Amino acid sequence: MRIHCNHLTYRYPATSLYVFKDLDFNISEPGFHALFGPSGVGKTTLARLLAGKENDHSGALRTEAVSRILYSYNTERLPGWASVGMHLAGVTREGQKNRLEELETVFGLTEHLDSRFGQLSMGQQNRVNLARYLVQDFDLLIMDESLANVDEATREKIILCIKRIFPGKLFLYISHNVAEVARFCREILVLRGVRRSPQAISIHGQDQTSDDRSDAAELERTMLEIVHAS
Amino acid sequence: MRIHCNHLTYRYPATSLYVFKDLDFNISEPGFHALFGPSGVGKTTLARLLAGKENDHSGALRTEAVSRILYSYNTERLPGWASVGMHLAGVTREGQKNRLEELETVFGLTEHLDSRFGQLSMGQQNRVNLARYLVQDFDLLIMDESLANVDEATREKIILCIKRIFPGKLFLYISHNVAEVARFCREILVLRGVRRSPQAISIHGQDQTSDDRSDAAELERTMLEIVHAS
Amino acid sequence: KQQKTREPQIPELAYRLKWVFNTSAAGELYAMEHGIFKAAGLSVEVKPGGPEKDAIKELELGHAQFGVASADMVIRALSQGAPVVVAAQLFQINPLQWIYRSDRTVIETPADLAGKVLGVTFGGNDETIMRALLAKYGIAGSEVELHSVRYDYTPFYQGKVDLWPVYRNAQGIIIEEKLRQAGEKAVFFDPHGAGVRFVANSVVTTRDMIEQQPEVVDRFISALLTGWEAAMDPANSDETIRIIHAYDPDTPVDQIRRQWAVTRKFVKPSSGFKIGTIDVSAWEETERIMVEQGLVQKPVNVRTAL
Amino acid sequence: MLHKRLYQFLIVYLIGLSVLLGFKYGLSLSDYVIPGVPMIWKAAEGASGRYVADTLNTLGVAVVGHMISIFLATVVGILGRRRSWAGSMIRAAAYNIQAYPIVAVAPIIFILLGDGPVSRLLIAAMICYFPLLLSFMGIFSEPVKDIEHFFNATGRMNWRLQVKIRAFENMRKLTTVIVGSATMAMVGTIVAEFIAAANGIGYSIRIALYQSDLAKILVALFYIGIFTSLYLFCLEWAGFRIEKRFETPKEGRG
Amino acid sequence: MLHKRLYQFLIVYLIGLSVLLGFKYGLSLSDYVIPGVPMIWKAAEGASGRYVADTLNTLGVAVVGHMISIFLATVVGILGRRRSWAGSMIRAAAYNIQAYPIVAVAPIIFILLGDGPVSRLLIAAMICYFPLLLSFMGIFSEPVKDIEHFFNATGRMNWRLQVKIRAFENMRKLTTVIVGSATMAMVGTIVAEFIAAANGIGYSIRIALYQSDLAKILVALFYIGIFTSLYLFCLEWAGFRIEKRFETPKEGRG
Ligand SMILES: Nc1ncnc2c1ncn2[C@@H]1O[C@H](COP(=O)(O)OP(=O)(O)OP(=O)(O)O)[C@@H](O)[C@H]1O
Ligand SMILES: Nc1ncnc2c1ncn2[C@@H]1O[C@H](COP(=O)(O)OP(=O)(O)OP(=O)(O)O)[C@@H](O)[C@H]1O
Ligand SMILES: [Mg+2]
Ligand SMILES: [Mg+2]
Repeated sequence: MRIHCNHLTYRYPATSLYVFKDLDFNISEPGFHALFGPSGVGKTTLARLLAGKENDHSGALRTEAVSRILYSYNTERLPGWASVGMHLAGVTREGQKNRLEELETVFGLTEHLDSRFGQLSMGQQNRVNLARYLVQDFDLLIMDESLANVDEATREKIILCIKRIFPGKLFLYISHNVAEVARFCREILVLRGVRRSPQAISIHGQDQTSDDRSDAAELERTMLEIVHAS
Repeated sequence: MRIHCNHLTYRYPATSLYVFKDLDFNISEPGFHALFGPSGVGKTTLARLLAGKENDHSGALRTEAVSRILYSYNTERLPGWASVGMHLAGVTREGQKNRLEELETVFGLTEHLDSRFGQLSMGQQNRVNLARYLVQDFDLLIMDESLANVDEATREKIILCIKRIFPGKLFLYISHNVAEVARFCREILVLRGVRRSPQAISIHGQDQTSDDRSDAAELERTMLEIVHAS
Repeated sequence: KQQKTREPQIPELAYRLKWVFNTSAAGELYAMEHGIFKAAGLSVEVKPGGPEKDAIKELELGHAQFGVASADMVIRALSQGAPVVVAAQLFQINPLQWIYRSDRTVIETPADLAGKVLGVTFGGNDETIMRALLAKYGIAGSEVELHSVRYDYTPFYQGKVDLWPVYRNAQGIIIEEKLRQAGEKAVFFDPHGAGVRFVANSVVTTRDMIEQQPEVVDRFISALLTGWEAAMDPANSDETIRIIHAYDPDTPVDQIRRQWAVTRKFVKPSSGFKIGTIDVSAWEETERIMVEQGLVQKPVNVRTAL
Repeated sequence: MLHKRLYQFLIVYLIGLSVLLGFKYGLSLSDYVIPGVPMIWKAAEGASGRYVADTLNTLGVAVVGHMISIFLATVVGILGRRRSWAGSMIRAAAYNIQAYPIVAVAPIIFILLGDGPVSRLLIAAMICYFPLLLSFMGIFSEPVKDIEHFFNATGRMNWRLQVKIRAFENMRKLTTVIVGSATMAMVGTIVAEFIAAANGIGYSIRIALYQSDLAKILVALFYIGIFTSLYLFCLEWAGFRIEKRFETPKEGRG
Repeated sequence: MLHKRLYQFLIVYLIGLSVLLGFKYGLSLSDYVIPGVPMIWKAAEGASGRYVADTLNTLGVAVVGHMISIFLATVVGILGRRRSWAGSMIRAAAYNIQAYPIVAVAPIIFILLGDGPVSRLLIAAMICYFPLLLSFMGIFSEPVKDIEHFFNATGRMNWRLQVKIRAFENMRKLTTVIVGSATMAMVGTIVAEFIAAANGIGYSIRIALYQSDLAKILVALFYIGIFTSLYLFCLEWAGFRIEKRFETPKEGRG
């Protein structure tokens, strides 16, 4: 499993500014990786390019041994005609019912399964949306600020749960929380903007699999590394 | 300037679960305050009650010496028929043009003023939206995750800028970032859910006005206090 | 336009026809094309009519000074207090007849109508005429089937209806021709011949016109009738037909020629006949029929309006 | 709400009537041009019974025609929603058919379908369906990205789901159009009766027109207005119930 | 795109014609029920010149009527968008007026306005404006909360801004409806000519009808289709330009 980017150049149609110019990077193992960088640097754009939702780029952006890519983002909505519980049940793949229940519990959704999507708080909406992606068939799941409106404690639980359940899949987690990506992510691809060289730096995260906070110094170092890079 | 809440009880129409039951709290000075708590606890609901966008509550929720309340949130949009620069200029109050320019600079928007709102990244949209509220006439501005999709560095700059420019106004900042509210906010009202007593706890934040990180231990203590409360 | 202001003494008159320009307006068109109105010192605008046009209403509203209306409209208007006056009667024989295929339907005497499917426009004067016919020949309503007629002929073409009402001098010619081209033979059933005299198109104006500008009315009517006499003169037939075709390009010339011949029979039944003569007894019969059928509440004494 | 609708109709009707009567008495026109109050009253007395029956007859056909139109517009709207050649072909067909005035097409319909109730219904539906179609087309062809993305991405999207999503998100617009188009259904039926049928209020209007009996037409318009208002009210009430149902779902999952 | 529209029209027209002719030859109906190809051809040769002129005449009126309808629908849609009593009164008036079939109202219009071009235009506009109104009403009455909140909260909202926001957010639906209603404008004008005017293609159709000349009607429908397609194309193109303009604004602020 690999994501491979070589001389990627892109700008939005009918605009003059490039989002990427000769961007190179490599993600070569499964795991919970992060896509990081200041607002407006192009994280969403890169994610959408990967998911095939934007086109007309030049250069190579390829995946290997990754056949199903899913892209989720935080402002997605569920249809309003049924409760979220029914929707979740409806879109769950055969044989994943148990997994769905597990996710509902960890994500703190059990009490809200009877509500319509529009009646949920923003963070609840985030979690419901992410949960349904996790019961799909995927190799790479891009989470574009999918947990942006969830509190830190819940987010931590969710990330650890995902890492535990899907050790062999590729995740690309977009978040603005330095501490979080430093602690839980394996590789952190820091986008730095089209004017800097290199445009992207890869940093090794702590890739923690439990919530023990033993190695505070290590974490601090990674965080600094990320902050300096971006 | 004061926000005063006494025995506030509320549930959404036609639902059976209470969001608040006999909630009491007090915010008695101007400043940059936070509203904090886990996802789904009722932050948005409280904010909307304050702004008069939800009604039918029982108990008292009153403000004193606060005549103009504005409520901003992160999924607001600007109309698409003109560039964001023109919109911002159009809604700026007389005599606030300089302030608008200052905000545009600090918020990192200058390069994007010619774009339509729909062409901005999410964090850019957040910032544009918040900027227009700051050039209005207000006593209390509620920022409901208004910076949720902005990176930490920019967010820090923005918060410090707001605190510097508007020392005499009341802010209620809703965010899921513990470190941030602990560092920059004056009072942190932690909502704990309807089943716990007391339902809300007020915690003194560090209320920093610059980005020096000298007092790391103090900060750590405040953070722990918040985490334990919530 | 400039002439208007310089010679304001020329009366400007609007004349509303009952139907669109066709052979039934031969006299009007002739008079217009040959400057007969102008020669009489009148400026006349001849306006085509149509199903939604009601000349009598326009007279009262001042949109027109003269118009063409059928006798039943006149009588109905009189019964409702409209100040309408008949100035001339153009058709001596009502051109409304029923077409039928002689190879399928045999009508030798009016009594043969019994058992047939008869097309009538409910509410129209053909219904009135047909009911008068049926009453006259003692045919009960249960002995015939009345079929509602609308503007397309499909039920007749498809043989669902035996007799279909047409204006003998207009659609009659056209439909007859169509059937002939398809190898079928069409003939007409004529109520007038069967003794029901129901007056058709007449020239109407208002009481005010007659009282206040009697001289204009005289000039107009005599110019109009001059036009009609000329149009019906066989010597002018080619010219008349040319004029009609100019206004009614959708009808081929040879059909107009036949329409013209039929029209002549209705308008000028004999060579010495003076076109425009009001057949008072026919009007009274018309009124009687309408009163009998309850179409007007009480007699209007139509004679006073002629 | 029903009261309100009826009041409103009465106000509109009376305003219209006053304008007409104002004309009449202002220009002192005869009863033949514009009937006076006594004549209208007499016409009302004489014709009310029949006209109420006729209007109900028409309303019945209109309701069926309305349903057919909604169905037709939904089908065409769904087929025509795509930006593909086929979609635009269907749109073209729908538009082209509509571009032919019913008065010109009616004879062809009679030839093909005879002049039974089917033709009457078809004409009514044709007149009413197009306004529906236009809105449906607009609604069905516009993606609701934030909802549809998931279903597209996971290969779950099918046309039924897509239509359901778009319809649901635009429920209020849809109900506005459906309720409003009820009046078109009524009009369509009346026009169909006017040109073709041998019963219904449209047929009565035609007869009144032939007899230039404006008084009767005014009476007919009165009943048309009353019953249309009633039908609109029913539809609005149903729409209101549906909206309600989805706004405040019941607690407790079975 | 123009080619496409015309091709599509031709296909639709030819399909319709084939069905008719299929009927004719299938049931061996005679020429007076359904005209054969030679007859249609002859009618086309004979009448084309006049019919093209007539159709252009009609199109001219239709375009003006369409503009008036758009204007009318916008005004009524704006006034009727509120959920207040006044709003619902205006809606009621708009609906009630529409509920009266044009065939019944036309005589009254002619009495009041005479039979000049004004009546023709008014009838055309009345037929075309209602479908527009329905959509406009739906669109204008539904808040776009995420955009409107700021303006409401800061006291900046006025009706013009509100309408602008809602119209802009529903641009695509609006263009669909406006483009589509062009065919209604055409139909409305034809119907008005049919019942009242002395020129235009509607008048020619009436004459052909009373002469029972289906061949000519088919020719008229052909030209109506052609020119309606042209008009639709122009509108679609304009709508496309407008959409484009807002999708990809120019860089660089003056
Ligand atoms: N549709 C568009 N058309 C033109 N420019 C766009 C469009 N979408 C995004 N951009 C621009 O491209 C750049 C990258 O945007 P992108 O959304 O990828 O940023 P991001 O890293 O996801 O930011 P954020 O963290 O704020 O979501 C931004 O400067 C933005 O203004
Ligand atoms: N319109 C609604 N109808 C019914 N219940 C609602 C509605 N909106 C919110 N709720 C419920 O009220 C509770 C509080 O919601 P609220 O949006 O205030 O939470 P929040 O603290 O803002 O959460 P978040 O941080 O996720 O935005 C939640 O449990 C939510 O499900
Ligand atoms: Mg983004
Ligand atoms: Mg919230």
